[in-house]
Amino acid sequence: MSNKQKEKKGGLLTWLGNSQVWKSIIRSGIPRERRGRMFSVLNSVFLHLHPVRMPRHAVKLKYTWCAGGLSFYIFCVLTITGILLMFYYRPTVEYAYTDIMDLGEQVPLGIMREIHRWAAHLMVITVWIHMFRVFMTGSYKPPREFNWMVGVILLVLTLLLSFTGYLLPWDQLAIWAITVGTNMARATPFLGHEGPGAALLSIGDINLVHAGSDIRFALLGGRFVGEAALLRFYVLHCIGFPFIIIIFMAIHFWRIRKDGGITTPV
Amino acid sequence: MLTFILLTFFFIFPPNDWFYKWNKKFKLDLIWTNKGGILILLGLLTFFLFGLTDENFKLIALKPDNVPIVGLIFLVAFFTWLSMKQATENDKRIDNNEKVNEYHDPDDKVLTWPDLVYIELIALVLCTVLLVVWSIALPAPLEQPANPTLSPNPSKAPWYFLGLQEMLVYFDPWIAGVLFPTLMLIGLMAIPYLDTNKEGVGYYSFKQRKMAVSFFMFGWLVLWVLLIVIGTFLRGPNWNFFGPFEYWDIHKLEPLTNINLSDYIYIIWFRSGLPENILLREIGGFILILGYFLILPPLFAKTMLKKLYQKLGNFRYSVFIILILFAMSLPIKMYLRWLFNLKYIIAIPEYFFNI
Amino acid sequence: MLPLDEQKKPENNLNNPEEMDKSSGNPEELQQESSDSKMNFGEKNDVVPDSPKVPKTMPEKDLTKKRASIGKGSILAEPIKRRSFFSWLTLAWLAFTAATGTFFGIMLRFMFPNVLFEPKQTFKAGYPDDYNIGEVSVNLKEKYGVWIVRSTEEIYALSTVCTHLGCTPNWLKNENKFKCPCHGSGFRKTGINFEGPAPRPLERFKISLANDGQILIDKTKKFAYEKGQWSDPESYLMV
Amino acid sequence: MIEKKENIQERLYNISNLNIWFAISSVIFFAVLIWSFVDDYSRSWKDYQRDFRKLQIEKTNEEFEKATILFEGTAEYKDIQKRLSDFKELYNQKSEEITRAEEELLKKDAILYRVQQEFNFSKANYDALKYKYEEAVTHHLSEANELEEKLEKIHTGMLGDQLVLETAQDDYDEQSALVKQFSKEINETKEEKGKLTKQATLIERKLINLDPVHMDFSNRIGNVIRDLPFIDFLSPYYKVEQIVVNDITDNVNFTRVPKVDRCMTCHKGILDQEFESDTQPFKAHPRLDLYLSSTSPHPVEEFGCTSCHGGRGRGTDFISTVHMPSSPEQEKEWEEKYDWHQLHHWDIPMLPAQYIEASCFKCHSSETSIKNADKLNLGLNLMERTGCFGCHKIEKYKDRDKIGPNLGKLASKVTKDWAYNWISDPKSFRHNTWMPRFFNQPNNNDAESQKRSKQEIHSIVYYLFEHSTDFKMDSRPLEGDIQKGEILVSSLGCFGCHRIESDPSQGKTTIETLRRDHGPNLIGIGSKTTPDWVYTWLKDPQKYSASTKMPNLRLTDGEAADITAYLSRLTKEDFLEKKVSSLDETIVDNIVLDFLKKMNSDKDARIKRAKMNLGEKLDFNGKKLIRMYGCFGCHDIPGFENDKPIGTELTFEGSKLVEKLDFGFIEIPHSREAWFTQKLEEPRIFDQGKVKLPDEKLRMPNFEFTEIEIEAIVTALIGFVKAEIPEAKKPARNDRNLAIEEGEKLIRIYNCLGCHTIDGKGGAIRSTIATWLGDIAGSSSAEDAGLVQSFSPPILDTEGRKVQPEWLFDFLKHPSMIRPNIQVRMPSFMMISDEDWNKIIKYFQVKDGQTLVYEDSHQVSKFTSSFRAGERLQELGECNKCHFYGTTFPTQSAETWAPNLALVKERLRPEWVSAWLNDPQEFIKGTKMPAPSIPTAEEVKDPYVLEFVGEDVAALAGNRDVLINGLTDYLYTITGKTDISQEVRDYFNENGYNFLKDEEFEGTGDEWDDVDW
Repeated sequence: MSNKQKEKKGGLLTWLGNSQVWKSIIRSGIPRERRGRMFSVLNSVFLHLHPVRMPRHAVKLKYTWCAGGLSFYIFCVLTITGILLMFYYRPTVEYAYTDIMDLGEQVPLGIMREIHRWAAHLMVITVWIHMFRVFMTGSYKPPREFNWMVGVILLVLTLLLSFTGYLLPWDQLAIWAITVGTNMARATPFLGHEGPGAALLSIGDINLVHAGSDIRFALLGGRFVGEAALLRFYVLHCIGFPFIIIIFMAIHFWRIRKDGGITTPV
Repeated sequence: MLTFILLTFFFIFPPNDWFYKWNKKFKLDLIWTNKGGILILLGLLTFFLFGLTDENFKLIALKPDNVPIVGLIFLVAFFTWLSMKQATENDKRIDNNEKVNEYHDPDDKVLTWPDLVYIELIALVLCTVLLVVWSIALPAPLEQPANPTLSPNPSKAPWYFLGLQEMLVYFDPWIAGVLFPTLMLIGLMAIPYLDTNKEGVGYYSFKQRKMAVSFFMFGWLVLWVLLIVIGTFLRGPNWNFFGPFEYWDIHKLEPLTNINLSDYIYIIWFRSGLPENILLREIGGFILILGYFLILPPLFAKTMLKKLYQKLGNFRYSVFIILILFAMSLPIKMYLRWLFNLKYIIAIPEYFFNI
Repeated sequence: MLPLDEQKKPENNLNNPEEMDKSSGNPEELQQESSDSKMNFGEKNDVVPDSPKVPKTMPEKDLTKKRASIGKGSILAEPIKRRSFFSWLTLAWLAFTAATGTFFGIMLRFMFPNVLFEPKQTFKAGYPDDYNIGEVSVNLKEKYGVWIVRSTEEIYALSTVCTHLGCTPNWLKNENKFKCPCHGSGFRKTGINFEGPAPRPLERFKISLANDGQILIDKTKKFAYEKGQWSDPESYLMV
Repeated sequence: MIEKKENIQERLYNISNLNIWFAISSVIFFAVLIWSFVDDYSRSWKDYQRDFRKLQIEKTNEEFEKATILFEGTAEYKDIQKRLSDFKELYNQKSEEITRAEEELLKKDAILYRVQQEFNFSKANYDALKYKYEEAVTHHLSEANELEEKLEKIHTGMLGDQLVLETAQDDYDEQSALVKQFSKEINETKEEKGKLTKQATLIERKLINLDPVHMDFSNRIGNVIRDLPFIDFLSPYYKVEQIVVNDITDNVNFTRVPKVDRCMTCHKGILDQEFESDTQPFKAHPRLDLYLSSTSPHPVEEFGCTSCHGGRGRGTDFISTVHMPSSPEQEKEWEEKYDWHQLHHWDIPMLPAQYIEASCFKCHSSETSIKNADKLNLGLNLMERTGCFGCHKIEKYKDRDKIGPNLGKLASKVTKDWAYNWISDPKSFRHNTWMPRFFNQPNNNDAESQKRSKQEIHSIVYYLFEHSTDFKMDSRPLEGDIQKGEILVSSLGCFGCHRIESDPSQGKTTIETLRRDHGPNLIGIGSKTTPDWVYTWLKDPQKYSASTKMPNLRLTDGEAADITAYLSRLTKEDFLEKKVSSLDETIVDNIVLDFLKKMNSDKDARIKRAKMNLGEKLDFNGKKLIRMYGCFGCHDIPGFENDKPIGTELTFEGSKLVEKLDFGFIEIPHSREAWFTQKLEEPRIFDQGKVKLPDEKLRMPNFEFTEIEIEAIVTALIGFVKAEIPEAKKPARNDRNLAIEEGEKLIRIYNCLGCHTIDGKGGAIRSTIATWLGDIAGSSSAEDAGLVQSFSPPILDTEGRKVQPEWLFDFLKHPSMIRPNIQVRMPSFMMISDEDWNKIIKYFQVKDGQTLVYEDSHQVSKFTSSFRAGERLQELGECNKCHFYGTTFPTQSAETWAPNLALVKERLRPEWVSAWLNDPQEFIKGTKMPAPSIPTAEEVKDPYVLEFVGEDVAALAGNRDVLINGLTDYLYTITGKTDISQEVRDYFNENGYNFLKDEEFEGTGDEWDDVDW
């Protein structure tokens, strides 16, 4: 590539950076001085999650492990791959399994499923590690107690998302993992039909809490993992829990900023 | 094995000065140096590489859905080491009245753009690379179509719930599956309110918050990660225990006959029959449980945890100690099971109330 | 934020809204703000930024004028004002809470459909008198996968799945045992294994008596001998 | 900013105002949410269930009282009560002893429990170690030895524990038996009491769950709570009941979904005979033996409700289930009661009650006669008789012969004038002809059309006669005797298919009456055709039309002439007097032009027409008109051999969407059944108010059906649905069923049941036989059912078991005399192919479970005692009183004559003969054949009897079967002429056929006759 061409290309970029369209969208060009750099963070919807300036140590990977950020990123990956998968997947007992099978066999780049699954596993791990890091740096201490709690909720939601997604391939692995997992709900005190106290919830000979009315039923939509359970888990996995987790994530990020950003030693 | 972990655990992560003393004496903090880290890494690597030569081990460790757990072992080990390494360094600095590693002048800040944004971008790219490579190398599992009439042996929950499933061996489902997870969440959420220690914010440290870190590590590493690892790698058909290199033989038998505390009391000690009245039958268990939760806390408050009690006050102390007692009940129950074949302390199957 | 707070303690909410107003746009200022707020945790951050500024005293006249415009009630005296004020707000919140509660109730109820499309896992197996003492009934083996055994005192339902590899054993009446044709496991009438490779006794199903006096068998619940579950009162039916 | 400063509070609204608004809106919000609950909670089916429960409680209480009365107050019950209290007292007296024993038992139980546990432990340990050892032997042999020792040790220990356990068990059992001994009597008495009160106890248990009055306090509360709003998911009493049938599906166009029927949510008593006489919706199904119950062929779990009834099975209220009224009155009633309107958004509304049989056709379409579906059968039969399939393709009737007569030799049979009048109004000649009327219908009865019609008929007649081929008729040898002819017609069996009834009968059309409408009503035959044609036809119908269903009665020339004489007297003068309108060439021209213009330009058409002469024009028109009206659908007409039916296909007419039916300007309910009914009543009605060219008009002719007939045909039409029913749910397509279907179809086509009776059906001819008997032997004979039966064509119920198939085939091909004294004659069906005869024979065989076509001929040894006994029995029974032995006439008069026994050998199956001899009444009720008296062992002890019956019989006395078999054997040895028809005919020629009048009847015991043929 000759110099002239290079210049021209630079010229093109500059021209692009100066065009009205570019400016209307990005506002600033490539920031090259302090003020521009601040603006670029401040003015971007995505980047303004960050403060404009940060303590030095907070940038170091050694300190943050980037686990929280990665968790969020993986969530985004999961959302995108998940939406793609939804185009081919039908949550019915007739088709669920074969649709998944076809993802591997005939859908171009069916690797989306692999990415989705492994990202889900990875997200559980990164969330755990994030929590571990937050604990080790004492970042849950005042004034961040509430955000720690939100974090715990996010952890639970992450597990629930992963758990509900586990059923969708509708194979032996799925159905039995969910069967074992949800069987525990049977034993919920008072609300599960095999939980302590359930037997007390009866009037005369009428048993109020039984396999057809307990908390596990509400979860599965049936007495065992079947068609209704598949649909419920699908809805929860694709709409219900993502909806909740996004709300909590918003709170989480908002509170990070409002609670003073990343922790710093005094 | 578990006994060994339990015995050494509090020396590695000493919750109080006494343990800390011994920790120093044994120079266990050497683990958290570069050398120690490399040794741990090498140890783990050798174990897995060596293990992979064994067919049985390979079969289980390379099962697609178990791969994350292998990763988890490495990652947890690495990050535990990393955090503890930084913590020990900081401890030393604090001892020497130096500022901690993380300390910088509050005015000495860096711009988010481009430093943070850039490393984040790199991290994301690398993470994506990892995911793609992982996905190419390892197809997601798809077993036979769901068949409600044929349950695989063993049937396992998703791996992150295997800790709970492991607890099911020792506790009734309502405890292992409902009470413990709930308490775990409550406990986690309560941490900021129970840990009134103002030190250790914003930097890795250990010495300043020995008890908090130690207990957290116990809950996290032993009661959570370890149980998951056991549930994944060491539990085979019929939920029998199998060594890491053992073949998962469906025919393996373990003596699983266990008896209740009431049997011990009435049948073995009193040599009489079980009384018909449920409360009378289970009275021993009730006393034991009540004693555990009502007598131990004040006892600890008076003795070992006197300082803590004074610091936390009544309410926080109660919550704290009850959570701790619950956490400790798991290993206690495990040992009771192994040593005395004790099934339930309180057994009222009529009302699904077994402890 | 309840409007209640504002009315009760207006002086408490004194604040500096200007600070917020200023902080739009200028990066330097913003920076200032974020570091400020960091240092002022606890006190200052509890402040609700958009709370209105209310002066300590309010012109009495103005207030009454407003009140009068509320509706037909001419509420002038302070105590009456307060009471009526409370009752409206209490009512409002009570109703709102109740409605929200009902809404969640509706959501919960929605999760329980009025009919189920599940294949039956529980079935009726005739009257206890249909079974002879000491005999193993093989009538339901094909259809439901159970043997119903009546001993002198109880009736129990045995699973027809061999605990070895899941084949279906046969009941050999002359030899008084269940024999698995696949690998030769043998089970006694009680279901306990005594020969062959089967590791465990056969499982029993939950059995009870239905309202019409028929035997009701629930295959969703199994009882394993080796876990001591056969003493569970649901695992057998006393006759 | 400025505003803010002006308003001191920086507010727009008054906060208390907002509070009030908030309060009001919240209250409303709360109220509407509660409303949503109430709205959801109040479902009409719950009201029905509540009502049903009340009814049930009432009934059960009654039942309970009845059951209680059964034992209460009986001595037995009192005795039991007394004994029970006595035993209890006794038991109480021993209480100390008992307590001691029970305590002992408790101790032993404790020991047993402990020992059991110990054993369990050692057993578990042993098992675990055993595995370890086994594993070691294969994998780590080095450890095996050590383990083996250990295993040995533990095994010994375990055996020891087992011993201890067994002892403890014995101990316990002993003690337990001891304890039980004390209460043994009490328990026994209780059991006795339980048996006595079992019925009442069961009802009481039902009542406890049903009637709050009988509930205990907590259950009564629970009874209320379980159905409260919101918590009614926990354990509701009132709930939606549904049946899911997986393999019967609802078609939702893109796919098929399993049928879900919730009808039983309201129709709660539908399965319970108890509610037989209750009103809807609780009434039990009227035919539980056929439907719904688990023992019926259509259990509800496998067929659901809507698979037959139609409707929207998932609906749970009156309207959403698409109930359909069966009459306008009912519609009105429903509108008032349920605010009923038809839910139009469901393609398959419930079938109105009168058409319900239509659904049978879904699965039973291949059957000719569907059991218990009389209306549907009638409808199908009518469609078959009227030849709907001639114009409308119907899968069920494909490849059927055309139902009308062959018109290829028409000129020899009728005159042009007759044909003209016939076509223009067939019913004016014969009131019950199947030939429909094409002309003078609502869409062609205006003056213009009338004129045109006349010329059309002329053209058709011209074409038919123009293309008619010559037919050479036989000449009659003599003028017959009208009297004789009349008797012959009424006695030979003509009335199995024909009538001679000049007035329309008032009775309802049924399948039985249709059998006698198989052939034309013979009124006016003399005005229709010539005696020669009748004579020729009677002698050999196939000569005139090869495909006719009219069989050959093998008439002698004389007989044929007699009948011809009689029939020719049946005239209809007024029909002959009808005027035939004159030929109008201009109209003919117009018609020609109309047809030509279909394919040619106006100019070309005119040119072409100009080239034609009148004959050609008529011929041209005739051909076009026959094609247009589809005459060839029913008649064989030269030149139309390859034409296709002109009407819409009806195979799936019942599935036709209502939207696809053209209701024109006719205001009738928009439903299939209403359209069909209207169409059949007045086929051209939907042209009303429309402007159409002559050849665009609706063409379906008017059959002038009665209301009953229309309803039956509509039922059948609605039944013609496209339904994917799984094979498993249909009647099995096995050999047996297929053979029966084939047989029944042929039997229907050839109208066998016009004369014969099978399974209680058919025998239409009997009433005419009775009339005939009345004519020749007095009215008392006509009323004697037994006598009528004995002179009627036979009942064929056990034919397959009875006769040898080879003989049957031979007989069917060449019928011969069986019962000598009857006049009815089995005709020769020359047109039935051997293949079809085989099907018919197979039908009889499979019906009786016979599968063999070839059987060993019955071998008889004459040198056995049983044979000799049989011979003697035959003598004793005096079989020769009634039966022919070859040419040997019976000893009694013709009135009791019975078949020739020489025929037995080749005709009957020995197994059947033995069974028949054993008890003839079992086979045919009311037969005159008596059972032979077979002496018992007791009777033979009487020396007089002994001497009477003879040694051979006596030796076997008591062994009824052997004796009867002996008799059978004997029958198979009777030889002689098998065809004795000539002898019998000669006899009757000599002695006349008036024996019935001459002789007095004695008791039926002596008359050896049967309905045999």
